Amino acid sequence: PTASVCGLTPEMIHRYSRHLLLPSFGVDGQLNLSKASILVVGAGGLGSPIAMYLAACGVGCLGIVDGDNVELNNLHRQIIHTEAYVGEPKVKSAAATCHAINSTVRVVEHREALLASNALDIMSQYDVIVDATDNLPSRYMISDCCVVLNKPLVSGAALGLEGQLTVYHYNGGPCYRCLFPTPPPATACQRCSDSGVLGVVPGIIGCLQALEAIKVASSIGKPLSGRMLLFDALSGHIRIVKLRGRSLNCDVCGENSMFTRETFQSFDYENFTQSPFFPSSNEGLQL
Amino acid sequence: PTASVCGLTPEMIHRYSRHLLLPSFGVDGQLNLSKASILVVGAGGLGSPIAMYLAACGVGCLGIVDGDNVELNNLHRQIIHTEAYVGEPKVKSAAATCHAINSTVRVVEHREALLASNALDIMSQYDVIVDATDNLPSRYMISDCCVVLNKPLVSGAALGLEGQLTVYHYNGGPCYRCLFPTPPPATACQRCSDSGVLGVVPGIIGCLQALEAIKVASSIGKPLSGRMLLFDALSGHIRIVKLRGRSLNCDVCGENSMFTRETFQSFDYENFTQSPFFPSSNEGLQL
Amino acid sequence: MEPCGTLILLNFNGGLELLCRSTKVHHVDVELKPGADGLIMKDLLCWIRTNLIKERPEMFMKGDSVRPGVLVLVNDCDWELSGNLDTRLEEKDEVVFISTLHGG
Amino acid sequence: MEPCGTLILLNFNGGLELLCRSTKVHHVDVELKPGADGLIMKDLLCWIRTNLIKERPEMFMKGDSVRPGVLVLVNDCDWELSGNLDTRLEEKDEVVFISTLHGG
Ligand SMILES: [Zn+2]
Ligand SMILES: [Zn+2]
Repeated sequence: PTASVCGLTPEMIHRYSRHLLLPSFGVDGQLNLSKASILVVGAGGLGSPIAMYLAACGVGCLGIVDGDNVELNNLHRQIIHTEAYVGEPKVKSAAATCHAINSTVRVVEHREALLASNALDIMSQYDVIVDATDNLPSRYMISDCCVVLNKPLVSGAALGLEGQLTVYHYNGGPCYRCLFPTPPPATACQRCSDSGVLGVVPGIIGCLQALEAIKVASSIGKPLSGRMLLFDALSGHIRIVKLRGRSLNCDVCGENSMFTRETFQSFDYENFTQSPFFPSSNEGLQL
Repeated sequence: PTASVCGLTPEMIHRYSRHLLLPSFGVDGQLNLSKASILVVGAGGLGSPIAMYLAACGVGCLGIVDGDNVELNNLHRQIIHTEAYVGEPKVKSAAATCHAINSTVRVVEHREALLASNALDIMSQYDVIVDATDNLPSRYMISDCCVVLNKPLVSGAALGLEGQLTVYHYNGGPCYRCLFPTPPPATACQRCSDSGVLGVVPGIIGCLQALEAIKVASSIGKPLSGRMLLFDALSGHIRIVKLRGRSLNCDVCGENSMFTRETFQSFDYENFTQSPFFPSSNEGLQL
Repeated sequence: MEPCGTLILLNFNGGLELLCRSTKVHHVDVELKPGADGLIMKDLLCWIRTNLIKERPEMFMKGDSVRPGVLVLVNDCDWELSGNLDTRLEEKDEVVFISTLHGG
Repeated sequence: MEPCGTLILLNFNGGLELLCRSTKVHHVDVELKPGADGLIMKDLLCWIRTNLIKERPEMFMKGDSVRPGVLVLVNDCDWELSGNLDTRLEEKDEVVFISTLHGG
């Protein structure tokens, strides 16, 4: 045992041996991970592989926030849940799976929807935030809250047979509002529940989000900040494109921003986006 | 209920509703999947997400072949296994997880190492083969067997912070031997157990393999045949490159190939590659 | 046949392809306006609106630019980095229009 | 300073970077042989062996080509499609050397 092993228990050295062997990750990377706390917002299609890989890799504290219950038609893509948990809270189901994979990771269950009223309180407890939600108001809200709290945000989305991924508000890079200062018309917003999604597509994007969260939390590699990954499952095309930098005129992260914690808490995201946090009750599929 | 719903039970319509909504997948894609059988060779880092997403998406029959037992130092990347299964056969553990996600899928457990002596018998039972192994002789053996049996092969690999993915022997495309007629020197072969691997990297490649297997089995999209995806986790670069076509002089799939079932069964893959099917007993990590 | 304009590769993604007969990739030959010394993005958007968008143009454009929520990439770079509507286009440039996704 | 040869972007992957001081990306300026009318892959391999590979050259080359198990890509295409050792290289071409992986 040398000085560099400090902080790693014998069980950690055994469990994470394949990480420790990596010259570009090694003991420092594992120690950084073990001290980091990461919040996954949403325990659905994206959140499933994110939470499982973050638990497996040995992040110190893993928070999961979601207010929904598991439904049978989630299971085609939300591999963290099992049939036995249908009807139970997603957070409870997800935490049980993470605990079964790695009982040495502290998993915190936030069994509620993330809203402007509780986001500051919940998100302030974590180092890195991962957006795995499925609706537009949440995406603006989480990005704004990350700017207000100065946290990096790993953001992924999947719909149909396509996916997108980037890291916001990291190392001087843009926030969600820098890219999308004005919300799209409500008619342009589709959800998985309306338009469908091939189950493995959020799986791919979620794994890539877990990787970016690990890179940010362990300070290795070059996170996908100022760049966006675009994935098209049908053609098998993946491209990584260069994004604009942070906008000095951004309403939230710009130089003269007046956007404070107080602004955030009273901001009406549903009205701003003309789109609800929660989809209307699941209607049966009409074939 | 219209004619096109034929073959889908009400439970399937409910469970897979998000797939059925997809214009480019829909009822036909789901029906094709439900009739397909897919074999995953290896229940490790790659095999974990492959088997879970194939079970979740509703493939008709999912075979898993692996002769190893679960070890604690697998769990940082092999998310299909839990601490409770340490010491148990990987196939048993993987099948239990798949069954818990989707009890309507038939999961076949092949609790043995795939070798030239049993490969024809096992692989001939499936429509699509997915190579999720971790060693060179298995890669040649599985590719050769796919040519002999005329099955498409979805091949992925991950090591360190890099991954590779392609589809072999599909639609007139090349086989593994077309690309690599001569094995590399044994000193050039690294395994995860020797060199380490960041756990989420095989997760990403495994999800992409599941997608390619789904595309091949359901006849949707453009599978990654004649192309190879190269992934570099540290820099966040992904490129898809164009490969050579099938080689007419290939020893196995070429025009004048003399490679038969009999040749296959007596071929010594360990001698050919100068590399063992099984790594030597896991040595302790030297820090 | 000699091309009478500028050849551009267009790519519609994230649902925008639904506005162009569900086709993502379009190889187009955009005629220059009489007297123009080159093609800029502003001209290309006009051309697309006239020649490609078959339904609901308001889902693609707002005013003389794209609607909010659409990213525009010229040769894999955000058009904000190259001058937005004034970005100059050259033969064989690739322009991607992608609607931001929110699903998960 | 004027370049005295052909600028090539090299990329070593899949472990091959360990042979070049663990650096994956190299921008190199390859001098033409006297009398040569252009650079081909065969010349580039010689140049790399002399100037870049610091250890275990047998892990990179065998004879006058790359060792078995190494894929060579010129501008994202397998060099088998462009003539293998005779592939002509032009200014700013990208050449990738990647060792095939077997891990999982
Ligand atoms: Zn901003
Ligand atoms: Zn072949």
